[in-house]
Order: sequence, then C-alpha cells, then structure tokens
Amino acid sequence: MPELLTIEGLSATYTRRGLSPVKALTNVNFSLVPNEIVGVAGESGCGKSTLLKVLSGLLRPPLKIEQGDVALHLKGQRIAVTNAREMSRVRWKNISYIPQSSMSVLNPVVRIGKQFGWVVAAHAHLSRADTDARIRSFVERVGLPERVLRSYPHQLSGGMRQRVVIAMATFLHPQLVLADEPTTGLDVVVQRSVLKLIRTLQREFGMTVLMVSHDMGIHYQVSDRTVVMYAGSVAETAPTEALFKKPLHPYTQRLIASLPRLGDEEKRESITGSPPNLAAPPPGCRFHPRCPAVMEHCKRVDPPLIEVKPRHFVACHLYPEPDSAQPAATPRARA
Amino acid sequence: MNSETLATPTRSSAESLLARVWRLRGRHANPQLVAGLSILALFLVIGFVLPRFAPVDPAVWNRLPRDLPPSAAHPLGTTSLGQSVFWLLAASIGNSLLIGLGVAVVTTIIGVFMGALIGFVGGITDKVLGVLIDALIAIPTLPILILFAAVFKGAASVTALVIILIAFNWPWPARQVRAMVLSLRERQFIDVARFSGQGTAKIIVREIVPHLLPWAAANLTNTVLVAISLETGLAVIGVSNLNYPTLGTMIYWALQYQAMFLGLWWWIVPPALATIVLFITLFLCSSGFSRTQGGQHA
Amino acid sequence: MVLRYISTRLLSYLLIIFIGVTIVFFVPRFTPVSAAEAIISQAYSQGSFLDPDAAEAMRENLLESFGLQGTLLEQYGGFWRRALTGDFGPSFSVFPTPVSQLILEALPWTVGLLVVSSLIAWVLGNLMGLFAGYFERGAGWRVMEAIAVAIYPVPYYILGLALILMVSYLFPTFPIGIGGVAIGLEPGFSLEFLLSALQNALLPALSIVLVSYGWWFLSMKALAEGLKREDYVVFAETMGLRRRTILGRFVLRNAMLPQVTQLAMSLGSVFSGALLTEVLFAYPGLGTLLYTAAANGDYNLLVGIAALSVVAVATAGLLLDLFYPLLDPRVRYA
Amino acid sequence: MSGSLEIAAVTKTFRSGGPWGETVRAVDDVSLNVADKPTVLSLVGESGSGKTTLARLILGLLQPTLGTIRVGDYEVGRMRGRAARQAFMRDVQPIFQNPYDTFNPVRPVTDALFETAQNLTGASRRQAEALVAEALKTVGLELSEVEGKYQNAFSGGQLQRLSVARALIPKPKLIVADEPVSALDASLRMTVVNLFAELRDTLGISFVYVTHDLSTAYYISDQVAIMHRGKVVEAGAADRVLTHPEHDYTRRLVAAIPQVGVKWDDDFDAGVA
Repeated sequence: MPELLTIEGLSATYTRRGLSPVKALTNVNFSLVPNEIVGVAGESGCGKSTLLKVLSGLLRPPLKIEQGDVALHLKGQRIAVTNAREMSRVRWKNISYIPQSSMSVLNPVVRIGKQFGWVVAAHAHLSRADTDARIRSFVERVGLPERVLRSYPHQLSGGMRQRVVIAMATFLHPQLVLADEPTTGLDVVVQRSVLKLIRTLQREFGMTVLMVSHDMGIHYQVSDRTVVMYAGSVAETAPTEALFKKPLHPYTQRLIASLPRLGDEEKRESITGSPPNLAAPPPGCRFHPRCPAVMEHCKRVDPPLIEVKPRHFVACHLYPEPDSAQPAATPRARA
Repeated sequence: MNSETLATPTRSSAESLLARVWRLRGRHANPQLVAGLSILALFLVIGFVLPRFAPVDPAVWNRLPRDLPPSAAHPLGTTSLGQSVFWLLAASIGNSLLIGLGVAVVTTIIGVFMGALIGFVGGITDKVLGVLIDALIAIPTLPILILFAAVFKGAASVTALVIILIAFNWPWPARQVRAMVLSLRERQFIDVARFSGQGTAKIIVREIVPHLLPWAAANLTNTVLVAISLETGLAVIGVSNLNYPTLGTMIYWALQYQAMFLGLWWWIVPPALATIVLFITLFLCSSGFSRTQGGQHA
Repeated sequence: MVLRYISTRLLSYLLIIFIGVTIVFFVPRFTPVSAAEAIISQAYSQGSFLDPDAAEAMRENLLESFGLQGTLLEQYGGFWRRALTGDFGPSFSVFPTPVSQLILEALPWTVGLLVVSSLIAWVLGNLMGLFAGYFERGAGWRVMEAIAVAIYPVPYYILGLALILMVSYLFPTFPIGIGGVAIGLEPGFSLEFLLSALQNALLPALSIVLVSYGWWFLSMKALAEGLKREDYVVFAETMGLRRRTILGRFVLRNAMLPQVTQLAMSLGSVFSGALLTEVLFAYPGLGTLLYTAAANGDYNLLVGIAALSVVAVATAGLLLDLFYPLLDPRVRYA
Repeated sequence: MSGSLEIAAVTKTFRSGGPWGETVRAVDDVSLNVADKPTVLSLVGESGSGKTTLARLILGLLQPTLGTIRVGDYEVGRMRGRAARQAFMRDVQPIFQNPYDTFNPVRPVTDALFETAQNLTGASRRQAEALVAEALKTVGLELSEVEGKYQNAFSGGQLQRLSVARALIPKPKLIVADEPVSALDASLRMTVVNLFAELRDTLGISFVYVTHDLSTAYYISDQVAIMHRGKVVEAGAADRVLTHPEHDYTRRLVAAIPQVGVKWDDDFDAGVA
C-alpha cells in the first residue's frame, strides 16, 4: 500500500527571544496510508498538537522545523508540507482539518449556510444553486436538520456545531483529515455520536483520519492504529487492539494501568513524577526519570523506535534491536 | 498542549508594578512606556522644580518690556503683558500638571473604591449606583462645565474647577473597576480566600487590588490627560480662572492679544507645542501601563 | 421579548435625560455664590448695549428662569415644564431672540461639519487600521501607527491651533477662511455659497478628521490584531477561504460591532472638545454659540445648549441600542 | 460535630438576562442524605446538569431558592456573624476545578495556607507553620520546597495537592471537591483521587466529589447521585448505580463512556444532541 503521508526524523522547536528553545518534537517517524484512522495519544506537552500544526503546513513563528521531512503523497506527486504554495493548492481539497473547539471556530455573526458556501466557493467551481443543493444534502448526511444552515453558531448546541465543522472538513472528500481533539468539551453521549459520525464518514469516503486525543478510551474505541507520544517523541505505535492488549513501552503500560474502569475494583496508581520540561529535557530516554524499569543505559542513550513485532514499534531499551533492523527505522503501515 | 504550556514558566506575575515596568527596559522592552515616563519626568522637573528659580514672578503683568523676541536674557521672549514666556511656560506646565494630577489621583482613588465596593458587594448597591454611573457617563461634560464656569465667571477658583472635574470623572474608573472586580470575583482564588476565613475588606485589599494596579496606573495618566484637556478647553474659551497661569490660559491670552497675527510666534507656539508633547507623553504612559497588564493573567 | 428589550432601553434613556437635565438645573444652584445675582449683575453691566426697557425685561425673565419666586421644588417643576416644550426663554446676548431659534440656526453648521468629518475619519481610520492590524509586520504600517499615536491624544482645538499656526507661518497662501462663509453671502444652495462654506470648513474639519482618524486607526488596528488570532479567523485561513472574504466578512465584520458603537457615541458627543474647534475658526456653529454665550453670561442660552447636548447624546445611545441587534445576531433583542 | 449532609428539597433558580429574564432551574427539587460516617458521595452529570450549582449551595457560596441544606449542626446559609461562618469553614472546605486559578497569581501560594491556619484555627504564626507543614506532609509535599513560590512554579497536579493541603488545615469533616481532576492529565489523576480515598479512611473526612467522569466516580465513591437537568435521576450505592443502572439516562451515560476494554456496540446511536 502506498503511503499518503510520511514523517521522517521530524524535530521542531518553539524559539523565543531570551528563552531557551522548547524542543516540542524530537525525531518523530511514522507514516499514514489511505483509509485508516490513526490516533495520536499523549498528555499535555507531549507534542501532539505541535505535530498537527506541522502537518497542516501552517507553520508560524515561534514554531520552526529543525530537521526532518514531512511530505504528502497525492496521486504520485510528492508535496513537502513546508512548500506553502503547493500546500495552499491542496489544502481543504486534499487535506482538511477538524479543530478542537467548535464553539469558537465559526464566525459568530454569519449564518452557517453562508460560511459553508464560502468554503465551497474557495475550492470548487460550482454554480450557486448546485452548491446550495449539495450543501443541503451533505448537512442532512451528517445528521443535521436543514434549518442549521439558516442559523447562527450561537443558536446551535456544541454537538451540532461540531457536526457542522466536520461537514465543512469532509464536504470535498479530502484524502486526509487532521482532527485535533474533536470532541473536547462535548458531553459523553454527544461525544460518542460525533466520533461515530467521523468513523462512518471515514469508511464511506475511504479517507485517512489522523486523530489527536488525550483520551486513551477514545483511541481504543475509534482508532485503527494508535501512536503514543511522550515528551515530543513517539514512544510506541501499533494496531490499536495489539497496543491495548499488550502494551510494550513502560509509559504506555502505566498510562493504561492508571485508568479506572467501571465494575473493576483494582487499585489504580498515577505514574510517579511529572513530564519533563522540554526546554531542558533529560538525557537518554526521556521517560527514564519516571520509569520503574530504568537501566543505566537508559540515562545516556535515547532508544530508537524499532519494530519488535509486525507493525508494533516501540522506543525502549527493554526490547533489543533485531540485528537486521536499521537504526531509526520508519514504521510503515502495512494494510 | 501548546507553545504556552511548553514554555518555561512565564515571568512571575507577582512582580511589583514598578519591577514590571523596569524590567520592560530590558528584553521585553516596552519602549512606549519607557519613553513616556522619561519625558514625563522631564515635564515634572520643568513644571515643579524650574519655577523656583524664576527671577521674576511670571504671573505678574508688566514686569518686563513687552513683545520682546527670544534673546539671551529672555530665552523665549516676552508677552504683550510684559511676562517672560519661558518662566511663564514653566509655571503653566507645573500648574496644568498639578490640576491634572490632583483630579487624576482623587478620581482614581474614588473610582477604584466605588468600583471595587459595588462590584464586590453587588445587590441593590450595585443596581442603584450602576444606573447613576451610567447616566453620569452618558452626560456630556463640557457644556455643563462651561455652564458652571460661566455662571461664576472670574469667581470660580481653581479648587472649585478641580472639584467639578472630579465629580464628572470618577464614574469612568468606577465603571471599569466594577467590571474588572465582577470578573475577578468569579475567580476561584477569591472563593478560596473566603474559605480561608478572610474578611471582605482583606479580600478586596489583598486579592483584588493587586490585579487592578497596572490598570489604575494607566487610568491615572489617562485622567491627567483628560483633566488637562478639559481645563485647557475651558481656558481657551476664557471661562476658567484666567489669572492662574496654565497651558490653557497662556494660549487664551496669546489668542486674545492676537499673538498669531502680530507675529509674536514665541508667545503662542511654545504653549501649543508643550501641550501637544505633554498629551502625547501622557498617552504613551497610559497605553504603556495598560500593556504591562499582559503579564497579569499568565 | 422585543418589547422587553425596547422598554428596558427606553427606560434608561429617560433616566439619563432626567439625571442630566436635573444636573443642568441644579449645578448653578449648588454653588457658594448666588448664580442669579452673578448673572443679573453681569446683565446689568451689559445694560449699556440695551435700552432700559430691554434690560428690565431681561431681569424679569432671569428671575423667572431661576424661578426665584417659588420653592426649589416649584422652580424645578417650572424648569421641566419649559424644557419639555423646548422653551429656554430669550437669549440675553441677542435679546429677545429665543434661545431655541439661535440653536436651530447654529445646529446645521455644526452637524454638517462634525458629521461629515467624523464619518470621513471613521471610514479612513477603520480601513487603514484594518490593514495595519492584519498585515502587522509591514514597516509602512508602523510609521502610520506612530503618526496616529502622535496625533490622537491631542485635543481637537489644540490641533486646530497648530494647524492655524502652520498655515499662517508656513503656507501663507493656503486658502483658508474664517467664519462660516465669505462675508456678505446669503445662505442658499448656490455654488458660490457651498464652495465658500467648504473652504471655510476645511481647517476645522481637518483638525477633527486628523484627531478622530488617529483614534479609529489605533482602535481598529488593535481590534484587527486581536481578531486575527481569534479561532474563527485562523480556521477560515486554514480552510483556505479567499483573503477578501477573510478580511471583509471575518475581521472587518466582527470589528464593526465595537466600532459602530463607538461611532454612535462619538456622534452623540459632538459636544465634546470638537465644539471648541469652531471657536478657533469663528465657525458659526453650536461651539461658537456656546462660546458667545459663555463670554456674555447668556444663562438661558447656556442652559439650552447643555440640555440639548444631554438629549442628543442620550438619543444617539438609544438609537444605537435599538439598531445594534441588527448588526450582532447574538443580542437579537434577548 | 459531625460530617453528615442533609439536602432537603433544594431548588435553585437563576434569572438569565436581567430582572425580566427567564427563570432557569439549575437545581430542581433535590434531596440527598449522607450519614454521619466517612463517605464519598459523587455528584455525576454532564455540563448544565446542576452538579456544580449544588456543590456551591452545599458550600454556602449560593443560597437555595427553596429547601434547606444541613451540614452537621449547621444550616448552610443561616450562619450569622463571622464567628459562626468561621466555625462552618472549619468543618466544610472546598477544592475547585482549575488548579491554576486556585491560588492568586500575584501572591505566594503558601499565603493562602497560612491565612487558613491563622484565621480558622486561631493559631499564631509559629503554630500555623507547624499546621501548614503537617497538612503539606499529608499530601506528600514539604513546606521548605513550596514556601514563597508562586503558582506558576508548580504543575497542575502539585497545585491540586496544595489545594487539598490547604483544605485539610482546619481538620474539616467534609470536603466539597468540584471537578478536582478534570484539568489534570490522566496519568496524574489517580494521585488526587487516591488521596481522597486515603483521607476518608485515615482522617475520617467525607467528600462530595463533583465530576462528569463516571470511571473515577465509580473508583472512589461509596454513593453516587446522577444529575440531569437539575434533577437527581438516580442515586444510591456507587456499585449498584453505575454497574446496574436503572434509569434510562444513567444507562445512556454509562454506555457512552469511552472505556478501555469495553468496545462500544455498533448499533448504539444516541442521535443528534
């Protein structure tokens, strides 16, 4: 299967005058193939939002790519995300974005239908009537009554607004959709229906969705593959079932073990310590100050991401590198 | 997770206002404020220190020959009333600043006190005073000031003028402080302070007032500007106490004696220019102070 | 719901007028010296211009205006009765012309000058401020900002004075006029009259335009800078909407909400320092009328203008409140 | 002095949009009882369910429109005079949602702790120091490492523990915790949650734990009350309510939690909400 998006050796920093640069991303490697939902999991400061900023190609100071290569592969054409011109050509048509807070991403003083029309007009050459008709049927497709098109954002509930935004992001059938915590602030019942909508549309259009969320439960329910990030690097990535059944990285293990479950009386513990300051990260493996299985080696050498089982990659010294493995291998998804 | 949370801790918002201003000289330069405060200091020296060295009282008429152009003896020449423009200007700057500062300090204190009180206490006090404040703000000040001043033409003392200016200007800070206090009151640390057994007065003084200081400094300088502007306006049309040298009365007399058309530019240009520079300076200070507020809500 | 919205606004409108007019009534009475005495003596000192009959009539009227014959409450009631019919008595300086007539004659001049120059400044300042705020990094915009910062804090009349100084010393050939129109022209819609009026309004208008331009520029720039970082603007950019749409329908459209509010307030407060500009240029509007009234102790005229200003500002605020919901769907009379 | 909690037919209405605005029933005829023994009661609900309003009513930060709330010997909101209010605060303390807003950013965090000690226990500055140090030790912090620092020197988890320490100083009977872990990362939440359970068991403190997170509610609660649109729709032993929900709303809520280990069934559809 050809890749849709490749991330190779990506490092990015936030630089501000007078402050030491914050290493938000360090040597990130993974790739996406068509027609899958990939979840990016991790906690505050792990770099997941920075990753989305880089992928969307909307790099603005103080964020800067230090190293590495991020490219889209569309119909045999390779587009680096740093190529602003090419990116603006494919943006929304081929790669779109579902933002975090639907409350504030819609223009408060313009009716939904009008805003939707602008989005379509900017990317497709359709007649006015044609646009209107298609928008109307698409809005119904995402489970909204037609009247939302005549409403202002404040007249809709959070769930409805998020559906509107999802409709805007998928209307043009892009190959890749980046979703940044798409259900933050929604109540669980609504959250479930919105996630279900994202998955239905993904399957129907054969899109690839890269979904960032801090909630491991959401990844368990929705993602085909999960990437666990810690302190700016990929700690572990595997098909979701495998990752939750048998997590390999001590961070992933602790993270999953810290989640209480209904009907389960087992005592749950937090991971000791707190995530490192990325302006001055610890040497070696960044998780070593919190790791219960820490070895001398971990304090000096940053473990590479290696494939220890088919499609299961982990960056941890507990798992010896197979002789054949190349250092800093790029996990390639095989569908 | 964004650049904010990733960054090293923001500069301590606990720094005193002065420290914040001072530090802005360095890396996070706030050139506006530094420039504004420096020129303001210069004005203060000219207005309050310099007049002590005046060889003749500039307020008294006919002490000097009239209409002299600038010379070594009279750096900015003399007026048609036989005053030294230079020393008159220094005294006028001092008096204008005095009026401005007097109005601004009292206004800010009353405004902060009233605003904090009605914002924090709420209820019926808030409703009644809120309506009064809104009405006072909506009423245009200048015509009423002119009405007042005109009725007492000549008899109105500078103190009376200052009192009237205060009476019409306190509602502005009060309304803004009220709004700020209303939002501060919703902050969790206020509820925590209550459950620490703190009394209302202590909560206002210790928890709320520190958050208002940068704003109060901005408001203070801005009110100096407004007060001087109003006084100057009244003087220019001749309804303030014209025997009291201020920038406004100085311009008034220059206009009365047709300084502009008689070519006595040294009489009219210095006060006009000084007024313009003073206003720009005060504006720089006031907008500079409001910018230091940024560090507040880190 | 609509009814509730309107009645609330109307109530506060009436309240503002009530408090404002009350202040106009009481301010001269809450003073250490008797205002009536002060004015009567002033009126007598100007008696030389009047025949004795007129002076006596004036004195009568003054006593009536102050209602010195009744209790304070009766005086106050009488004041309201007359104020509500727009009757502020005869002017003392142009005795016995009614105050209302003088005001009505001056009003068109002031409205013409202030409304036109305010609108020009508003449009220009907002447009420039929009671009300056949205394309922050350009050096040209920084220069414009510096200029705005240097002009905006200066009161209109001081800037007007500076303009006069510059024109008379630096460009003596600049075609300025003093007064409303050239002497001897009759009001009317002749080309000559309009040109003359325009020429004479040029400098006062310029001083008002410059100062308010500075204000609109700075406030719009700050708004645009803030809006540029709003989620919906960033999202619109992410969606690749046309720049024209983003600038016009996102940034400008949302910045208009506060700017229209401010415009209504500033139109209402024509009675601010802008009025004094007229005095400098001897422009025959309300400002000059106010000046003449103040200089001659024309109490009736002063009260009339002060009361009018209260009503005008309050009305501007009311109209704004009533039309604002059309602009901002979020407050649709809720 | 006891930590029992008695909420009797409490209703709280708000007016939206001025004196002529519509009335909203934030809390609608709620009655709940917690016996006088160390208990964790969870108020669970989604946004707008009224759970936070109820918590603020228990704390006396709001006055009920109808009904009464009793904590131990106090009728909340009926304490007259500063002494009575302080006595109430010795028994009932709050912990709030946003750790970054719990301490005044312009004052050292320890100020709030010392003020609590001095105001509520009448301790001298020196005695206060011992009380503060003891409370900090309970939550795993040392006075020397936190003293004089401002809130931006701490992580969310540390701030929330400082917040617990402050609440512990007057040795309260009841702590009302409003969404105390929702601003914290999942890997750190259990520190605070486990601390509550431990304080209940060792110090005998009762908790009202307000949350939208059913998993942690299940984990530490003895009792649970499910709130929906101002009403308590279901209440009882945590185990029973959350694993065998009877009310339709509770069932939908439980079914929608994205839990690790329990896959959503595919025919579930909550519809547009």
